[in-house]
Amino acid sequence: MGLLVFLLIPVVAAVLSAVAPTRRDMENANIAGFGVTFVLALLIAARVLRDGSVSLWDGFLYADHLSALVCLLTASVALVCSVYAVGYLREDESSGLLDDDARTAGGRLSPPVLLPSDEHRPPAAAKLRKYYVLTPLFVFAMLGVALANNLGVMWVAIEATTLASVFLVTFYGRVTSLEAAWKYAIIGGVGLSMALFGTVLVYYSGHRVVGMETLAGLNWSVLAGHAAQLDKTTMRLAFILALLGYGTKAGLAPMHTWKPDAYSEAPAPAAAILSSAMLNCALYGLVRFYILASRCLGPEFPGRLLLIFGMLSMGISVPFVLVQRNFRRLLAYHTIDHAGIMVTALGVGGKLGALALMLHMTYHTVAKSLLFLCAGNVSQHFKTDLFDKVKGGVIRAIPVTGAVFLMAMLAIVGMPPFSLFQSEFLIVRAAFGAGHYVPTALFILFGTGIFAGALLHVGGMVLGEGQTGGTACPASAWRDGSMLALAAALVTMAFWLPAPLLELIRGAAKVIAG
Amino acid sequence: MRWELTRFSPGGLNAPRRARILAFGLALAGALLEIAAAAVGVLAPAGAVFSLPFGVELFSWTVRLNPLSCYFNLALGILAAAVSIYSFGYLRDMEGRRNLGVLGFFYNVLLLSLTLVFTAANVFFFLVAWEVMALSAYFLVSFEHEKEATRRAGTVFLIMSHAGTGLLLVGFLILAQAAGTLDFAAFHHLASKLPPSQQGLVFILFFLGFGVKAGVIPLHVWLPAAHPVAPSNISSLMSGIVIKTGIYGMALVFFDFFDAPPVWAGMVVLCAGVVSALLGVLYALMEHDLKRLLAYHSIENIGIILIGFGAALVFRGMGHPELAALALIAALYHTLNHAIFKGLLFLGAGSVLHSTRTRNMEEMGGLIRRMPVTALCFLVGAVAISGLPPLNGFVSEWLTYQALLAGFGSTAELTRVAFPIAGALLALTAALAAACFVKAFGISFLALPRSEHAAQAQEAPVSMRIGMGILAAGCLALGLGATWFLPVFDTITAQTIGVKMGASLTAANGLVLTSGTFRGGAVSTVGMAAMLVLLSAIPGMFWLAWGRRSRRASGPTWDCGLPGLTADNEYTATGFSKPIRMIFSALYRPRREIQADYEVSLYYPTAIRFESEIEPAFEKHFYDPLQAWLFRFAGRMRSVQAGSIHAYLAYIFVALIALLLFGVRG
Amino acid sequence: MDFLHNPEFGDKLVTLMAAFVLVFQIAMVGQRSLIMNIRLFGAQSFLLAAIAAVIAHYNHAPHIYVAAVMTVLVKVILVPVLLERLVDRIEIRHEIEPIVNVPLSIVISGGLTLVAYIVGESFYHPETGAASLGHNTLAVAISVFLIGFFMMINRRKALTQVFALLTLENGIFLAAICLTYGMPLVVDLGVFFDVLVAVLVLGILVYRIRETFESMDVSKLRRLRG
Amino acid sequence: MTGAILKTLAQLVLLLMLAPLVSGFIKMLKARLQMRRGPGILQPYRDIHKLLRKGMVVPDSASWLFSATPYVVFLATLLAGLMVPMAAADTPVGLFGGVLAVVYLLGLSRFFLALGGLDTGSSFGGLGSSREMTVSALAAPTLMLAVFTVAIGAGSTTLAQIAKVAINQQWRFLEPSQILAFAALFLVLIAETGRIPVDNPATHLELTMIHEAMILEYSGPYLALIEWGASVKQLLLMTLLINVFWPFGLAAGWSLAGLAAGLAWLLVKLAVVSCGVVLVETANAKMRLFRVPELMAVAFVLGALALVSTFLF
Repeated sequence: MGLLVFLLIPVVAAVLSAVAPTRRDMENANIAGFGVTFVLALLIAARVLRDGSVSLWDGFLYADHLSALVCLLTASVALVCSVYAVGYLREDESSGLLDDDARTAGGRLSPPVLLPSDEHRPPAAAKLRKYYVLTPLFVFAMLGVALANNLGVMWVAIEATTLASVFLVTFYGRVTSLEAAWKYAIIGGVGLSMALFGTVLVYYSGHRVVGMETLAGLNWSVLAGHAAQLDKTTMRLAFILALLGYGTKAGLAPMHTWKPDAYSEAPAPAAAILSSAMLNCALYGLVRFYILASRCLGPEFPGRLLLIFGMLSMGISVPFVLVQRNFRRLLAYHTIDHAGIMVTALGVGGKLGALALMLHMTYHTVAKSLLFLCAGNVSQHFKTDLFDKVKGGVIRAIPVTGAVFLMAMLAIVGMPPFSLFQSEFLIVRAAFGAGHYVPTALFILFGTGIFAGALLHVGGMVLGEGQTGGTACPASAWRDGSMLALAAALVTMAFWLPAPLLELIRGAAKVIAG
Repeated sequence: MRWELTRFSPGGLNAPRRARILAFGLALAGALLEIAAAAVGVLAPAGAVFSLPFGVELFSWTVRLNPLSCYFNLALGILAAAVSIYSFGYLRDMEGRRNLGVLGFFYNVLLLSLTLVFTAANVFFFLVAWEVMALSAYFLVSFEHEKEATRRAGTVFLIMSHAGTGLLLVGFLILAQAAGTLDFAAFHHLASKLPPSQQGLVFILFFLGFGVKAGVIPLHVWLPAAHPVAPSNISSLMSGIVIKTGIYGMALVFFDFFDAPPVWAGMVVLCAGVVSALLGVLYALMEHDLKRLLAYHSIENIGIILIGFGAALVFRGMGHPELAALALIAALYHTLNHAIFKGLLFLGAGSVLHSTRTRNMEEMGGLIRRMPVTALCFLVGAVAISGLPPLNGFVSEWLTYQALLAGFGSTAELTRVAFPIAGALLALTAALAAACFVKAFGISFLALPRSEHAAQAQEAPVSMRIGMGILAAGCLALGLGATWFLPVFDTITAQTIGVKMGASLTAANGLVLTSGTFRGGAVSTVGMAAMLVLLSAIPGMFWLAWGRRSRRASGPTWDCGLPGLTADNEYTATGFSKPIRMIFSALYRPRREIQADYEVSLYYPTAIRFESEIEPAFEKHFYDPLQAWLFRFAGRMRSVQAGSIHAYLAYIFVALIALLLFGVRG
Repeated sequence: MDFLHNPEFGDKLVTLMAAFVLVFQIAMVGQRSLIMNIRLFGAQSFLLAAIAAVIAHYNHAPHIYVAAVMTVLVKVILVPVLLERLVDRIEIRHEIEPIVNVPLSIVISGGLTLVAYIVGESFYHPETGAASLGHNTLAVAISVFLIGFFMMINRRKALTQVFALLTLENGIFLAAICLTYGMPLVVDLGVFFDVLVAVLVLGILVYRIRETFESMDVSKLRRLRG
Repeated sequence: MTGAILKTLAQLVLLLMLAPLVSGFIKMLKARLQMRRGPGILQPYRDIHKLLRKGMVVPDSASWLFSATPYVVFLATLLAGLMVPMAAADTPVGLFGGVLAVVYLLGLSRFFLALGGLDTGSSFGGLGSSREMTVSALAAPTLMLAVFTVAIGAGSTTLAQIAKVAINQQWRFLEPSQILAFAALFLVLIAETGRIPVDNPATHLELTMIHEAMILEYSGPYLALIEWGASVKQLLLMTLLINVFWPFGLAAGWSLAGLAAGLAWLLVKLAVVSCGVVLVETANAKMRLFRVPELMAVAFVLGALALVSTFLF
């Protein structure tokens, strides 16, 4: 029952926000909702640690270590971002960023029947409501991904994450946000249709083994139990399609193209959720398929494909990071890079690879969401996302943000002592140990390229004299508090990981590697 | 382990004075403890291993103390103590203008990470310490980040350092793979058990990886950029000890991980050493920025150290452990010596900078009168770095020559010709270094002040003078007391090569240093110093006989009859090195530009502007094109993301079809 | 009326209809009129519903009837109607302007069909006697999927991309009913719901793109680069 | 102990007394060769004596370093001289340093001399220092190669040891490698002692000066010390050259007869080398500064050939 409550809390928050009379009520509903979600995620994690797995409705909802970890990460990010969003959106509102709308700039046309009508409200309030309603729904869909045992339902949930987040991308209603949303929706749609095809094929490969016309025929836990008997040819095709499909959602190259657009257009807290929690969910889906495929076909076939995509993703992000002009897009390419890293870890496989993957997922979630929050601060202060216009000196203008930004950037490119170094070290160790010499070398090479780009741009932006004058954006305890909380978590993780969390991570790795 | 704990420092304190005193006071205390601990560790190796009580439990955060690490810690401790004292005064006038808490924080982090680099007991912890060191050095270098050049220098430094770490990582992975563990203890002589091709690869990876940090040419380009822009106390640490981490790493890999490396590997190191030494000093000669000049000399001295390493490697490969030990001792002794005198020189340059606000030697001059103590200390450092007796630089260079000399006689292959050639080029290097420091000291400190700042210069505060004085005394002590110090190396050579040389290196009750028993050669710095004192009786006698009665007057310098000698008549730094610039013009490819304004006739110019610069060969012919190519390539890659959704869909489509066919076939 | 109960006949019938699904798909590639395209889509969806019904009949799988009914409701009626209304409302030109010209598009579609058959071939295991409908329908499903994908690349207008996506989904649906006699009902419902919402969301976007850019041509959406 | 002191004193006296004589001899010989009468052979003694008694003028701009330089130059050179075998193969302070120490002690004296030149603030001082350091740097590798050749042959860098080994192989100097090494070292000698064609010790034309330019501002006793030091340096380099390559007559022990014979031989050999120097000086014109590297390159190649031919043939 706990699972259901856990899943429904964000829906309740969404409903409350939809009917809340004031902005403050919406904010409260969100924060309270995510707070409860977070606590429940902790409880579920504790139960999983105690019992091994939790399930509901004959295994329709199912949580093992892997799901519990993803839920916990999602809930944490959602909570921090909801706190941040309060400060962020208030600032946006007071600076008038929400007032104008692309639509008012274009020709006046009456909306079609399909559109929810918000014409009578001032645009700012409507936008805020949109944010506060959609974010919980988005989170709901992500939690659904992690908890759905049925692969079909999982697919539905992932599709739902896209649909819920499209309008977060269009939040500002700029011309470019429409463009980004369109690309996001179309590419995401195509990608997920491939995943659906893959899901159908998995069902097909399993229907003779586990019986048809039952819901359980698509249950992952059932399929995983019979993985060795599944039809091999079908499974190969199914894995390919699932890899392409969930890979699109995770932003693996060459399906990554929507990512920089969507991340740079969404409001900072939403981008933070997209780039950390949603990436985790997409990878989660991929991991589930990987487990089936590797148990059915052996780890060789899926591993090789994953390595190829991992290398491609890491490689493609290097030049874009090197010549990037927009810091939010820079972060997006970092996410592509890290998706590649995690997929590489998965492809390397084995106990070490799986452990590295789970550690990296945890660490990356913290660091990347922190980076987007910092980027949000910078872009609100300087009213731009371009390096050229910031002209350096962030550390002078907003010292705390600047320092944290640089620190998080160094963390994300795998600089010790920060924790991502530890997981990346494990990955290369595992890859090298498994005899993947060329991928290891490429991993290190690309890592250096990414590092160079990040240091060049972010170092140049944070340090320096900076420009004088300009209107400062007032400090906000909401924003800075949530940012500092994440920063503290990042620093702490470098030296200490709570034992239960490590236990959870190990458990998740065990789910993957058996 | 006790010194580790003192290194946690108070970053970001609001009261700048308290921050300064606390941070550097703690650093000083830590350094002193470290000297004590390292001295004990070197003399009585206990082989201690400690696990630090923190860190993610997946990895072991373990340190070990062995003679080699203690030796480097000793160098670190001495330098850190002097620099910490120096920093009290040096930073005083930055108070209020800059956040000294941050500086103190990273300064302490740097010291801590250096300690950990020298003591880390496994791959993981070593890499963590290594990168933290690079990172803290980056922040210290970028401390005055308002300047574009500073930021750029810091960025180049960190990027190159990181790339080097990548190479190290691969090397470590190969070893860890063979050992099945990450512990350094398991790597002992392991590399020599690998198949030959892997041995070569491991060697090259480590040499390049550590070479970046050490500043070996052609991996040096970050060094002359980064060292000068840092605050001078930091420059002193950077040149004194941070680049020595590369040397430590090489020592660890070449002499601990390898048993007997391939002979060609030693030759590679020897050649790299010669090239670095020679080119380093040649580039140094062309500088008139005092700190850049010193930075290039760091490259030179790293080259000298590598000559010793290379010789040791060749000897080891050929089965002459005693010779290898001699060469290793030479290299390690030079490492310590360089830490001391280069630290001293940078502190001296810092005092000058502190007082004249310029690093340009052409604007200094005459400082010997305004800053007598600084000048004297700088002179000691200059004599030491030029390898002149009886100071410490001479001792280690002498040992290096002896090793090279012994090498020729003890090996049979044609390659042995490399040793005398290396010796000859080392002599050239040393002579050029002397020329360079005549220029550096002569132009900066002697004759007339060349600018208003120089004329108004003030002697450095007491703490700075103490800091420099300690290191100057160190130069003297390590020079005169070499024979007493050298037994220290017994434990190190026993650990790495398995022989003890200390007893055969000294003779005559420890007054004379010999090159061991095989190929004779003796020198005594103490003896020389004593003789110099005794011999001064001769001019003393002359003075008693005639000089007392002679008249000593002071008058103007001969000015060719022009009215009055001014600073404009003095030889400039650029002028001083002109003959060398002309002689080595094939290397420098100098470019000069003379612009004369005249009113009446070309022969009576009213103003002349002279501009001369040399071509930075490695930057121009390798790094710049590489960078340009990279960015051009990256720029071209941008067309992948050109905004067309149709193209984006097509990528996925192609991937889909390719994978479908792949999935069916294979 | 024996054939009404002969599964073999059912298989043949389904294969035939599946072939027509493919024909419709290729016809959509060749068709220049937007409205005709939408109607072809409706017809294709109707064929799918018919296939579902046939399979339900011959295999005694009543839940597939539900899927068939849902298909008729959503894809044959609701979506085409919505799309046509949208077309009318935003008054775009009814001409489709493909990026690759029609003859070449048809040739490419043929090539894609070939690819699909190569892929489907590997599922042909006569010795096991499994999978009654076999590789043939799977090949058709993959063809429809690939051609739908190709149409998405080949169409400039936002709206045309949307229903190319829908035809692509039809391919998956074909595979689902032919290979596995449909997915579990919950999943089917979920999928249909998602399709509906996706159409809604995309519809809103199409509408707003039209408003903002005064054009539906998504190849003009090229501000976000690098 | 007393023996050592006596030996040291003896060699000191020999060095200090003989050095001006060699300089005078060279000057005289050169004058004769140029059909001039020239100064007497004892003129350098008279110069030094006079200078030591004269008063001096120290430039206003100079610091204490200017005053310290003559002492350092004089003492370091003298100490180096004590390490070189002169009449006997054994040297009084041979344990304190060998050929490397000699080279580096000369380097020390040059270092300070160059600083002293810069300290005056005059352009000539700087000019001289710059050229001196350049030329010496160019000579350094050749010098070291030659040192290596002899040291490797003897198996030691201790000069006494080198000389002893040389005594046992009296006719070795006729080997091609030794001749090449000798030639190389002779060229270095010319460069190091500031002789034509590298430098002109007699010039007072400012722009061609090297050594003289550095010491332009020195006068009185300071100048005496420097000039004396320079002649000691010349003597010790010559002695080094001859005793390493032509060790005839060098006393193996410290017997009086042996010493006398050694001294006689030394004088003869010095005279021969001086003749060589004079011949070179007379037959050549001073080179442009930027031709000097070519000469040094020749010397380097000679040295390298010497080394290679010693051990490869």
